[in-house]
Amino acid sequence: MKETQSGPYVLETQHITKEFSGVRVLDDITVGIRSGEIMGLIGENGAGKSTLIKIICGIYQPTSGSVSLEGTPVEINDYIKAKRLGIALVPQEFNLINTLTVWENMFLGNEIITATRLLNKKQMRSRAGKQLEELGMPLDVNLKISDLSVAEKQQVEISKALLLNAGILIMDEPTTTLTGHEIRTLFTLMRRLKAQGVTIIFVSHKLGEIKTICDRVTVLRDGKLISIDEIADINEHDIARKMIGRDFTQVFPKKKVRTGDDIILSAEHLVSGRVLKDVSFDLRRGEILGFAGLVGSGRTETAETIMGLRPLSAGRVTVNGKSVHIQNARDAVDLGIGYLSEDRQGKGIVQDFDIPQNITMISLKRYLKNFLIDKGTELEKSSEYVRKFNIVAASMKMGLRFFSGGNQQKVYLARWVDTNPSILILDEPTRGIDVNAKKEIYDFIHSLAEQGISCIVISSEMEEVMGLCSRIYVMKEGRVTGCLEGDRITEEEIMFHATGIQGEVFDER
Amino acid sequence: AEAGDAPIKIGVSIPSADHGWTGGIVWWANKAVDDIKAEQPGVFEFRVVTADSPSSQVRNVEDMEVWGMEYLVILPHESAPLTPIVKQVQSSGVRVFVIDRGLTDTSFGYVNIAGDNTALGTNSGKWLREQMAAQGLTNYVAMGGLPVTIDTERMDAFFTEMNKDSSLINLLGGNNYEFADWSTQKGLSLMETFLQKYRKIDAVFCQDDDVLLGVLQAIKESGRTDVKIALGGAGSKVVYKMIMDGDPLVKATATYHPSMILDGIHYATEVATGERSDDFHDASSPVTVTIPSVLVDASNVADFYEPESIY
Amino acid sequence: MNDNTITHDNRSLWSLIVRAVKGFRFSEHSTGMAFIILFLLAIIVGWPNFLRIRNLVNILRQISYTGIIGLGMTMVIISGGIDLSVGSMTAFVGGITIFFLNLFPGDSHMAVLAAGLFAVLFGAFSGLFNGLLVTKGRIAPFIATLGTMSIFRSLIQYFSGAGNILSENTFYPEVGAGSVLGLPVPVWMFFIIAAILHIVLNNTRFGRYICAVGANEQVARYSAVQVLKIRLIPYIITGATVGVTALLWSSRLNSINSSDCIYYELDAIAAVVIGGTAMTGGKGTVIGTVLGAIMLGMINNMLVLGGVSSYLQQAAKGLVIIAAVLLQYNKKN
Amino acid sequence: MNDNTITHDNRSLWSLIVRAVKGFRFSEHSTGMAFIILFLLAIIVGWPNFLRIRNLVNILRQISYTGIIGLGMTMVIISGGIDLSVGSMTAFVGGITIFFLNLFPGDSHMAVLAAGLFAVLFGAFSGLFNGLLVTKGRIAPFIATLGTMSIFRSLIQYFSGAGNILSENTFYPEVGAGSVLGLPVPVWMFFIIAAILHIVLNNTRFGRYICAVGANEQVARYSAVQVLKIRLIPYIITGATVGVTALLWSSRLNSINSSDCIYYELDAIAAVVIGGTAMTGGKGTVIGTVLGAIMLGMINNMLVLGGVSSYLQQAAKGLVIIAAVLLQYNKKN
Ligand SMILES: Nc1ncnc2c1ncn2[C@@H]1O[C@H](COP(=O)(O)OP(=O)(O)OP(=O)(O)O)[C@@H](O)[C@H]1O
Ligand SMILES: Nc1ncnc2c1ncn2[C@@H]1O[C@H](COP(=O)(O)OP(=O)(O)OP(=O)(O)O)[C@@H](O)[C@H]1O
Ligand SMILES: [Mg+2]
Ligand SMILES: [Mg+2]
Repeated sequence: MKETQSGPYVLETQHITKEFSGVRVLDDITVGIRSGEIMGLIGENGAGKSTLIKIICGIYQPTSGSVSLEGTPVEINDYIKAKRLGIALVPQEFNLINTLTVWENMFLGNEIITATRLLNKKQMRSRAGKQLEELGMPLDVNLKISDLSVAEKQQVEISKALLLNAGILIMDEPTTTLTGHEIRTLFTLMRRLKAQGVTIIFVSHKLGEIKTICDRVTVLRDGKLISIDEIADINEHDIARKMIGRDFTQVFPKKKVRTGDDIILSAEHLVSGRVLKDVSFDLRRGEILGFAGLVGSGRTETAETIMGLRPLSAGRVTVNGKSVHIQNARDAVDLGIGYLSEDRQGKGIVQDFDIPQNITMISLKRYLKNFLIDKGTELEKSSEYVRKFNIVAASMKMGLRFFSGGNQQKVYLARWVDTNPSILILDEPTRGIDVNAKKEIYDFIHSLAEQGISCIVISSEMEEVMGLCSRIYVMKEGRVTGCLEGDRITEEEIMFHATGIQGEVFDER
Repeated sequence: AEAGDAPIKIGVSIPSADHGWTGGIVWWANKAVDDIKAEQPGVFEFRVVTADSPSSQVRNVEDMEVWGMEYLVILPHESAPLTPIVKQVQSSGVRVFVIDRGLTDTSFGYVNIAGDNTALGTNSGKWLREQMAAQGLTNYVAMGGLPVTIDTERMDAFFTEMNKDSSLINLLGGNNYEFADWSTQKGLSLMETFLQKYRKIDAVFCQDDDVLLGVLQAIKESGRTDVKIALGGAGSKVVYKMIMDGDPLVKATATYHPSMILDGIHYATEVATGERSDDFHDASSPVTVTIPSVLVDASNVADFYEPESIY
Repeated sequence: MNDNTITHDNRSLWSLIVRAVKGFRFSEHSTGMAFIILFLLAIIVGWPNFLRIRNLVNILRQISYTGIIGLGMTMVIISGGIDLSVGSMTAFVGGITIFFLNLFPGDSHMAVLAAGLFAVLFGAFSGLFNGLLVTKGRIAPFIATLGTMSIFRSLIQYFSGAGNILSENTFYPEVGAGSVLGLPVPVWMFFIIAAILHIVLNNTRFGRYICAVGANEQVARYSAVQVLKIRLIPYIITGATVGVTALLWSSRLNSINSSDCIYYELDAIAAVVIGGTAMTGGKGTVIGTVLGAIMLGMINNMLVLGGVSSYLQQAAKGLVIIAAVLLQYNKKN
Repeated sequence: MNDNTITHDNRSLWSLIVRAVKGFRFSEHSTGMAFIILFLLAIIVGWPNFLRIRNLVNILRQISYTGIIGLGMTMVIISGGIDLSVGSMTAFVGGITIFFLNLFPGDSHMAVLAAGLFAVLFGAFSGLFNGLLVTKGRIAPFIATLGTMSIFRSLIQYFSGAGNILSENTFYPEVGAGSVLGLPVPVWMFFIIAAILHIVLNNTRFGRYICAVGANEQVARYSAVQVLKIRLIPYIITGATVGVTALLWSSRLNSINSSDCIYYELDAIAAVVIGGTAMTGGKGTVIGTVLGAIMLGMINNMLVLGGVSSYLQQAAKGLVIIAAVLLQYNKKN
């Protein structure tokens, strides 16, 4: 894993600079990628990682500088060209067509055709199925994308890129929604590809992953290249320091020892759709409650059912001791419940809205003055959040479309915080958020709990639920299989309840 | 009134060509203008403006008033919506010639060169009734144009005439008839359906020669021989030709000819050059010149057929 | 307008102007640019009549009927829908309003007032019908309103026996044919409704939500927006604007014909789209629609004033519309 | 059809039927359901004439003209566009085709063949014009084709002097008025083109790409799809189908009138939407459009056969369209 390769770089960016309407987001980036290595790319939210990748893939054109392959400069005008040059991309945001099926999406732009120039559906179906299986995700390839959970979409997105058999594979935060199990499978696969000579660029905010899988790591900060290091020469701590430019230590705040005894929300035997079979749990005042489980175990469904976003076919929800009938999200909000969806793109932000418009979307009522929106207050309050969450934005008036993934996530979080909820359900709250910001968000969740607000954290990062929560429910196949507390919160216990198999513990480090 | 140097401004406002007959109107209007320009170069300035709806016709009249027209020749889409604006331009001194459809207000002075919808219906009905009686035919079907005022006038007159002979049975019962939208295609598909619905049809009245073409096509394609008479209306060139050539089904048509717009424009230029008096303008009611609807059959068709006409 | 414009201490007029010019984003004001170019063109083509006050007022009155409906249509289109039935609906509401007016014996201003209220309410009610088909019935707006387009037209033809419906109230024309301070009543209504809907769109919760729903229904639903309600109301608003136009048009003529107001939907939609509102929903402006409607009126006007061949008038109109939209080229991405 | 249907060993007819019924997803075949219900209704209302072979053939021929265009329109709508110009374009292409035909002296089958080719190519070329406005000109399809709708109509009126254009070739009607094996030529063309486009949509890359582009242009671009090209071609296809219809219609009567084929766009679009294709693009079927077109034809036919008041026929038609779409309720989510 450590041996250094010589010879020309298989891919090199030379003095790449990128400006968006005068704002410089990449500044003179020169990075060489060696053939057959896994290069980690890391940096805070908005550091410019995705922008750099998009330039390599021809989606953006650099303001100045060039990209060369095997030592020769190439002009990559669009993704079509990049693909032809053997570059495949797993984008940060999903690029799947909701109305098409899994296999149709996987082969989109890359169809297998018969001698008569017709689609060879049979072959595509079976190859798609095989590819997914290799990723440890035996998904029905005939399902429509719109019926998939976020994690499943992520798998499809990865498989789609893998099917291209490209020489250079670029993955922009492929692991954000995957649980440990799937991540491990993905890593196995990446190692195998590497053995076959595939060059991989890997973006992640999880330092552990970088350390585990990469050969070298490139750190970006504020659009500038900070360092390129052999992974052996650097530890997680150093990476973090280079990323944020100062020392960085403790991630999780100290757990709250005891919460109030009164149960603020309880669910009894919830059943919904085909997925949710039997879910019961209690949430106490000021508690940070965790939900763990494998992909597709029904955690998101549970949250959406409580929010009235999915029909409740049986069971009962009680808020503050009163049985409630939540028909839609409005009812839930009126009861003081908030829900940050895991699907930021499809269910979270409005791409064309600017920061204030996105943040005040739910709490807009409070900004009314004589029935009209008081835009001054709206802007003021939003600026407060921008400061509080450290949102990197060129302008408050810019559509969220142009924001980096992590910053979009922060805006989305701010929207829910602004509703002053008494119960906040956070589904993958730190999805795509850098370590530093993660810490801020953890601290923030804590301060919410301190104020007596109850939080439910659904996360695929076991570390996150374990570090944050005082109690954890584990789900499996639409049922709650266990409730862990205190000393029982260990990875072994969680995995046991999530899979039903004893001892399957994931630790890549 | 002889104008000095500046040309006399004449505005012509007509419906746009949305079926054959209105197409004829556009053609005859342009022909009149071209003829006059050729005969008397530089004397007149024309605006021929088409409108696809009553409201856009109101606009057009307003716009031409601003342009400074002194004479207005108008074939209203519908009478009621155009009446106020026409009355207004008249009161500001513009000489007005209303073609075909009269206005709903008849308390001011203008020339109404009227086509006679009622007569078209009456002539058609009378001819058809007599023909059917003579041949011992009893069954007929009828088609209207569109549900608009002039159509109602025609059909009412037609049925009044037909109902004078109680031996005739309108298969669709009373005044309930279908609309063919003055379109060949609609006439075709409607006739196809009629031919399915009724085992025996002796005669067809479809009120319009464009529709008639579709009706004939449907009869031809069906291979049915029971239909003995097909009567359209308005007098298109194609139908005149059929009458002349002795078509077995098409033996007559009642005129309602788009060349009436030409008469109107000529009337206006004649008033403008002083050949005709403009007394009508100050009268308290319109001067009506009715262009009679003539029944054209083999006996007189030669007088009406004009090969270079578009309609 | 632009947040990160550097604030100068020097607040001289000159610096203000410089700042305004620099801050002016051409891509965002492309409708305005198209408007100015078209206006200049109209001055040339329609010289010297175009610039007469009388002509300009005429244009405004001419476009106000479909313009008012276009304002409501803007809301519908931003919310992700469309309403093809507005033309027939205008004739229908106008006709029923006259029936209603004729219920009152004798001439009375009260009756006219009642009829005015009735028209708006009945229009809103008809719009509600469209809206329910689209929201509760879950029928694609295009097809639902294509259906109601036939239905409204058919009903008014039936009620009127395919002819005219005449009002018996001699005060009625005061509404539609009247003027206030030199501007015709329809023009006033157009501007007033535009101002109201501009505020509704930009400064109310409802306005914010229709943009959200039009941009991404799913996101809106997850953000506690009552999507069905938000999609429904624009149809009611459009119905109300149809009611206003029906009132203005029928009272101007003191009658309505069953074939009136044909093609209104095309003019209204064209105004909205020329005004820069995206057919796909999610964003748009009321001011754009006002400009779009006026541009359409100017095109028509200059074709007549300029004396374009009657055969080619339609073609010229089509070309100018396309050109006007082409001028807004930059707008798209 | 369904890959994960369990395979039985028992291949008896009965088990096949059981499997077919079980495998039949009602929600996916709702257009078919609507069709069947409407068909039964038509039998009752139009008894006994509706079921006559001759009547059924008539219906098929009547709908084939707009139906053929609807097939091309299906592609355009799936790709996220719309083409309002098809009606005018049909008259335009038909007229120019007759001009072309009349260039050949004397009657000759060769001339008819050449005219046939010409019609399709010239139609495709006109469609290309629309497509370029939408793709290169980046004009919203609704407004671009609204513009060309006026332009095509205007041009043909200009060329024909707003009247008829008559063919001088007596063989020409053999194309449009002829029959093969008891079915009229237009019906054959309708089915053949439907079959071709069905395969294109479901079994070719291009078909897949228009779905992708219609559903999400951005995503398609990131999947290395040449978006502009994919959005352009459906307009060319539609132009070609317009060419076929222009050929069939003009040859049937051996002439064309400049005001012919008005409202074809509405019928074509209605067929597409009733057939279950989403106006928002991204998904749809050719078979649905075929059924949709036939349903429209049946509605017309049964209204006349059933003797519905002619004033209310439009309303009835609107209602039945809405009902037909309502029957497909489940389809939407
Ligand atoms: N199209 C655009 N227009 C304007 N600004 C943009 C655009 N795309 C990106 N930016 C800006 O460039 C900066 C870098 O964004 P980028 O998406 O590359 O960040 P990132 O490192 O991938 O962050 P994250 O970890 O949050 O995904 C951000 O500040 C973003 O707002
Ligand atoms: N709209 C839908 N229609 C059908 N099935 C769905 C739909 N949404 C989700 N599912 C299925 O429900 C299962 C549970 O999904 P859910 O998102 O609740 O899981 P989760 O535990 O939150 O996992 P994840 O970590 O992927 O978010 C998944 O297998 C998914 O395929
Ligand atoms: Mg990124
Ligand atoms: Mg989840």
